Amino acid sequence: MREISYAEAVRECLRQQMQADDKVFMIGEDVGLYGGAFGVSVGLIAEFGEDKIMDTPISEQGIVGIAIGASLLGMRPVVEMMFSDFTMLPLEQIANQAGKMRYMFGGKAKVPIVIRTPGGGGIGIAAQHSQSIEALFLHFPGLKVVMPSTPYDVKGLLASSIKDDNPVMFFEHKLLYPTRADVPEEPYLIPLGKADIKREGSDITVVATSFMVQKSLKVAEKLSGEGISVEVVDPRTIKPLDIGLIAGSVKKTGRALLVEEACYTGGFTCYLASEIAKHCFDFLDAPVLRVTGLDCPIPYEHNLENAVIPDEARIEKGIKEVLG
Amino acid sequence: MREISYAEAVRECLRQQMQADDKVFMIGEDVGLYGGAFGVSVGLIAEFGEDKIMDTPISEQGIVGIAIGASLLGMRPVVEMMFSDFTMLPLEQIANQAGKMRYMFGGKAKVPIVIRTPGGGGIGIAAQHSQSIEALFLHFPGLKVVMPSTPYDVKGLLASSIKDDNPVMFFEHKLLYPTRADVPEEPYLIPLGKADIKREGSDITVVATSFMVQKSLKVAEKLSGEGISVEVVDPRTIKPLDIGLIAGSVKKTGRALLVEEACYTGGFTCYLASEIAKHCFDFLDAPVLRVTGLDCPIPYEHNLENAVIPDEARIEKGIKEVLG
Amino acid sequence: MDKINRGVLENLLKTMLKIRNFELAVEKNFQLGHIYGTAHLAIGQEATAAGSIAAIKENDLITSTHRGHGHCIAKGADLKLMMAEIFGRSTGYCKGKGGSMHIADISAGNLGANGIVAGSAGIATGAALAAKKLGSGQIVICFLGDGALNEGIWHEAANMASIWRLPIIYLCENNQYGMGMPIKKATNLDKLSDRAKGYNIEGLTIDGNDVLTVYETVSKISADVRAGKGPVLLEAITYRIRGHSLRDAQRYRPEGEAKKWLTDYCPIERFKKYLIKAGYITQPEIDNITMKVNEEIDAAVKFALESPFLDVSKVAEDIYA
Amino acid sequence: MDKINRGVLENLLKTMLKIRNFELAVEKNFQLGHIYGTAHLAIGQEATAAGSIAAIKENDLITSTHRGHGHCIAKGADLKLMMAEIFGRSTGYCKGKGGSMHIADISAGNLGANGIVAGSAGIATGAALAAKKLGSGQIVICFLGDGALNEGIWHEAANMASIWRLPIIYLCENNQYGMGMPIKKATNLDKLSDRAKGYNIEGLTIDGNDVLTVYETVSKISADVRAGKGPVLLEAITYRIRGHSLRDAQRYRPEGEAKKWLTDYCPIERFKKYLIKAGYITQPEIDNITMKVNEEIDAAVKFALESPFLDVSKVAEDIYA
Ligand SMILES: Cc1ncc(C[n+]2csc(CCOP(=O)(O)OP(=O)(O)O)c2C)c(N)n1
Ligand SMILES: Cc1ncc(C[n+]2csc(CCOP(=O)(O)OP(=O)(O)O)c2C)c(N)n1
Ligand SMILES: [Mg+2]
Ligand SMILES: [Mg+2]
Repeated sequence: MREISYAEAVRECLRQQMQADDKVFMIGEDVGLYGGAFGVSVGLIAEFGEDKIMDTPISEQGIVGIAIGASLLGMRPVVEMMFSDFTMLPLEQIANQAGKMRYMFGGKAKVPIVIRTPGGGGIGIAAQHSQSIEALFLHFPGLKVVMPSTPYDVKGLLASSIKDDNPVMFFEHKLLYPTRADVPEEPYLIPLGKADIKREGSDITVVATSFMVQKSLKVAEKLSGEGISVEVVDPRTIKPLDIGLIAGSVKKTGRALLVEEACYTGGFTCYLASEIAKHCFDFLDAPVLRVTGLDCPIPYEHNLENAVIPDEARIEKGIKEVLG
Repeated sequence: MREISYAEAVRECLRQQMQADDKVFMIGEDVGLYGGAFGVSVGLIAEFGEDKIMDTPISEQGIVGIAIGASLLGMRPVVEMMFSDFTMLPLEQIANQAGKMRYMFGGKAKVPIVIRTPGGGGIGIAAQHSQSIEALFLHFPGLKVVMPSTPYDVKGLLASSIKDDNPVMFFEHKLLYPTRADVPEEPYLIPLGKADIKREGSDITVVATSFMVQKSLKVAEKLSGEGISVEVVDPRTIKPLDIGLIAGSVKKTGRALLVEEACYTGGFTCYLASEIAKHCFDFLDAPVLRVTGLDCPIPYEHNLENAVIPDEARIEKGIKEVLG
Repeated sequence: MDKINRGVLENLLKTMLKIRNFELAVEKNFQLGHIYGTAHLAIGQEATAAGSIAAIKENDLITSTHRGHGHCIAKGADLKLMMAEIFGRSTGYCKGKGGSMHIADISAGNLGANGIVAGSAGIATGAALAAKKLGSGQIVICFLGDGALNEGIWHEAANMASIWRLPIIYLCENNQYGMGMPIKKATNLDKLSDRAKGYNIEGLTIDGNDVLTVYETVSKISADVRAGKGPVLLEAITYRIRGHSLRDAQRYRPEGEAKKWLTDYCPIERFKKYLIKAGYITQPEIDNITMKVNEEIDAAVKFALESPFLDVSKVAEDIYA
Repeated sequence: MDKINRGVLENLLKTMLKIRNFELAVEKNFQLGHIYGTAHLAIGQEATAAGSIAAIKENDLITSTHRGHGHCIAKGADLKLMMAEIFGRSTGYCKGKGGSMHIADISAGNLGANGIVAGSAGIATGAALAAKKLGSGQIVICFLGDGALNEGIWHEAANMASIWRLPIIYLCENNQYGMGMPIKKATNLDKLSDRAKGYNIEGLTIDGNDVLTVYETVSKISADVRAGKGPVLLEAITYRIRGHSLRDAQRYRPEGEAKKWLTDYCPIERFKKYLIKAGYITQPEIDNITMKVNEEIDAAVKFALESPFLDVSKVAEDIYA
């Protein structure tokens, strides 16, 4: 195995899936020569040509609509939305068309599309390019929502997403792209709907998503020096949600802290908290707390931005608060 | 006081606010001669003319954008989105422009727009015309979200929304339009952010929104015959949320059932449940349960539709389950 | 006009009659309380669906709108399964889960009605892209109302169809109104097909109530489109005889306007007259066709009425593949 | 060309120099590590902002884009407050909360840059509607990139502006690229102003690197627009000399293309030559103007560097009015 970056793992997966199945193609703004705003697809157009790596005009609703239509004829489009914020524009097509078509048509359609998009803040590009809005898509039946936190996970989850016959929202994270780790060269699948224990522990369960998994792991490491044993669970797919594994961990530790980057009100961890309350009521030794982004648009300036997004200090404080 | 319908109460409020302030105007699809898909604005065009009751092409993004621009110059547009499902189309303009403008501009803009829209199912018009998607808007800072459940509330809350200097999402409900109750003729305000105890009780707190308030009240009435005392709380505005009043009620009763029409995963009551868990942990005698729509697109056929949307039987069962 | 084969003419008439009488049956059964919900009738617009779909191949594709019964019938749908769907029965195209606004038959090339105005503009364009990628030779007709051309997604899709020269016809049925909004107030255009100029594609406006004009125009342009000459915006002028939906008080249109269109420009009566006058068909033959059509519709209503509703235990099935 | 007053000419030059040198200062300070985040520079496009805004009245309105510094400067912004914003300081236009992509000065008629391509198309149109309703006599310039014309919301807004004859100019700065996408691949049009035909509004294409052409064209059409003749789509041909943003590897454009535009068509050099040749101004006078501009920019950088960041305790203020 070699170490590659999260961005490289995405690219490798795209390459392998396109090689394996000629129904798979990429479509999006500047995915071609530009290589995507974060360089994820650099080089693929030279390898696969304009037919498989389709640069589009700046037309998000149309792009998603086109992907849906192509998928009805058996293609497997992988859409890139340049920033996850822009998924608000084609929301109707994603949630109201792709997500509901099979149901509305009485089970007679398949819409195998993947919409890859980078979420999150941290690079100083302010309120319209830094949001974490995956929770919107949780609320719509028919969709799956994936949030990989490591190079290994991103490769296997993207492969499963591309092979899935349902529309999948696939949230990458800007700050994860450069992170590096061991990733097998050959293709592999990580099933959608399986959470992963990223670190075992016994005193408290921290459930975190996307880049917050990395921050939580750092805090867990630090606290182990203070004799606190933190279990870090990564749901990996927030829809479908592996509540079984998560609840199992919380029952074991009796305490839970939920960490996400999105705004406090209405984030994924609201749902998660209510599920934990339901499944673990008699096992909880303390209230479930949430560490999240503030209910505030992401500001431009670096220190302000850092004040909105959860940092290690807030995660540590949250853990200690739950531990009482 | 006379009895008028919820739809009439909306119309009366619009009339009074337009009479009182010439910056207020209506804009939307078929709000003019057609009178709106649910007849809410019937007659207003004759009274106020095309300048104040503006019929538009079918262009939801453009309509909201135009309302925002007009509001920056001091106008107070009241937009009608014909079905709440269609608010997905201008989501970017609502959440990303209207909701964030003031913040992004360092506190130097006001965006006083109201977007009125009917949500909910029950009339057999299937998956793309029957959704309850208010939770989407909860997640965005800068917005307010109002969900009136009675003719009295809708008039006072709409007046406050129109006078508010922030973008307000105002969710009416198709099945509430014909419901009738006493409503004062003169204009009055109900402040945004104040919940209302619709029925006092001591055994359990039922927090319900929109049409579910009416269903919950019926169940409460029925159960009072069985000696069960149900307190029904209506948040009225789900953002800002009057958690003080709600938590007070839950602390008093020790038990809570949350009822909403939206899909189970990611609905408003997820957030509410997590807040109650946080604020009332030591006061809860049982897990907080949620009665919600199924995680299923709204089907066309009547019995199927009724199976997806919470009915009185499910609310009653939920109450009894929480009571143990 | 080139000589058209009698079978084609008869089929055009038959399809139009099917659409008209199907819609009348829907209307009647709504009034009888057999249909819950709503539907949008294509009465008066039969020629656009019948003429255009007759001009393309069986394996070609369509996307439809909220006013979709006509397109569906012209594409060869089984009236029984359609009626059952509108009646909300488990035997319908969508098991009662979709209803009038969501009928689809993907394997038969009908990629679906749509509850969202212009909601299928991108989908149709994507189907055309896939057809091109797959080299299947299929073309797509994307049906749209006049109002739909004002939706942003149509603009985005039409532009991409233009740059990629996709095999698609955007067939705009200009029935004069989008709900209560006259198209003359909703755009500043004499001809909606002028929108084509913004994408450098062909734009045409035709009499959409003359089924032969529709048939011949689509025959011609579909050949061009299939040959890779790029998309076309075809505006067919027609008129919506009934209200917008089954529940429309029709406060917005001048008294008598609909009646005038029905008496003066009814696509079916015009075509019958033409066929008889030109000696293609006799009145008794028309009566015979009408009778057969009505039998089929009656059978569809009977099938629908006798079909069971889906068991509610199955309500949450069919969400994920 | 009508005789233009010398003051106007001098101001056009001065504004262009301000824009150019402001952008160069931004670029330099980014390289020096004083700017976190990113910015989109208008180098090469100075003539469109300077010429158009000089041609409208002070109380007229503009909306801008992600590439907004030039529009902002031409609308009379205080360079100190702009630079401070880009440096993320509390003294900036938005207290550091908005940054380069969100600078606005509503009271001065700049309704804001926008991070969303075409995100301001509707907003600008609504401002024009309000101006009309209020009878204020104001008009609006809605700046858009070439790529922005492919967004649905622009289509929707342009149609409404047309039907309501709103006082707005959609000024499309065609700088040849939307990020890495050549506009020739993103549309099938020779002239983007042909999009106007789809709305029955006036469409014009001009040399956007000739500041006098821009000034005179906008002078003329703004009078028409103000008089109620309805919206105009004005395409100004220009070129983006730098990369899309401060972080662009520029894999997509031919070597030398940018250089050629800068040497052959630089709007500033062209205008200087013209002014000198026509005897409006001398080189020493130009040097003097340049010096003053640079002093102002240096002062702005100094102001920005010396300004404090906002206290993080204030981060969640300014959300609600
Ligand atoms: C996005 C969206 N906006 C509004 C509606 C409500 N609506 C349904 S049909 C219709 C009118 C459509 O007009 P047109 O496209 O001309 O089709 P027609 O009904 O005349 O066949 C409207 C406004 C909708 N379904 N979807
Ligand atoms: C809705 C949306 N899609 C994509 C982007 C990413 N993006 C920012 S600028 C840009 C290119 C815009 O091109 P153009 O309109 O020509 O303006 P220019 O950058 O050339 O000034 C893109 C794709 C965005 N900000 N918003
Ligand atoms: Mg119409
Ligand atoms: Mg450009």
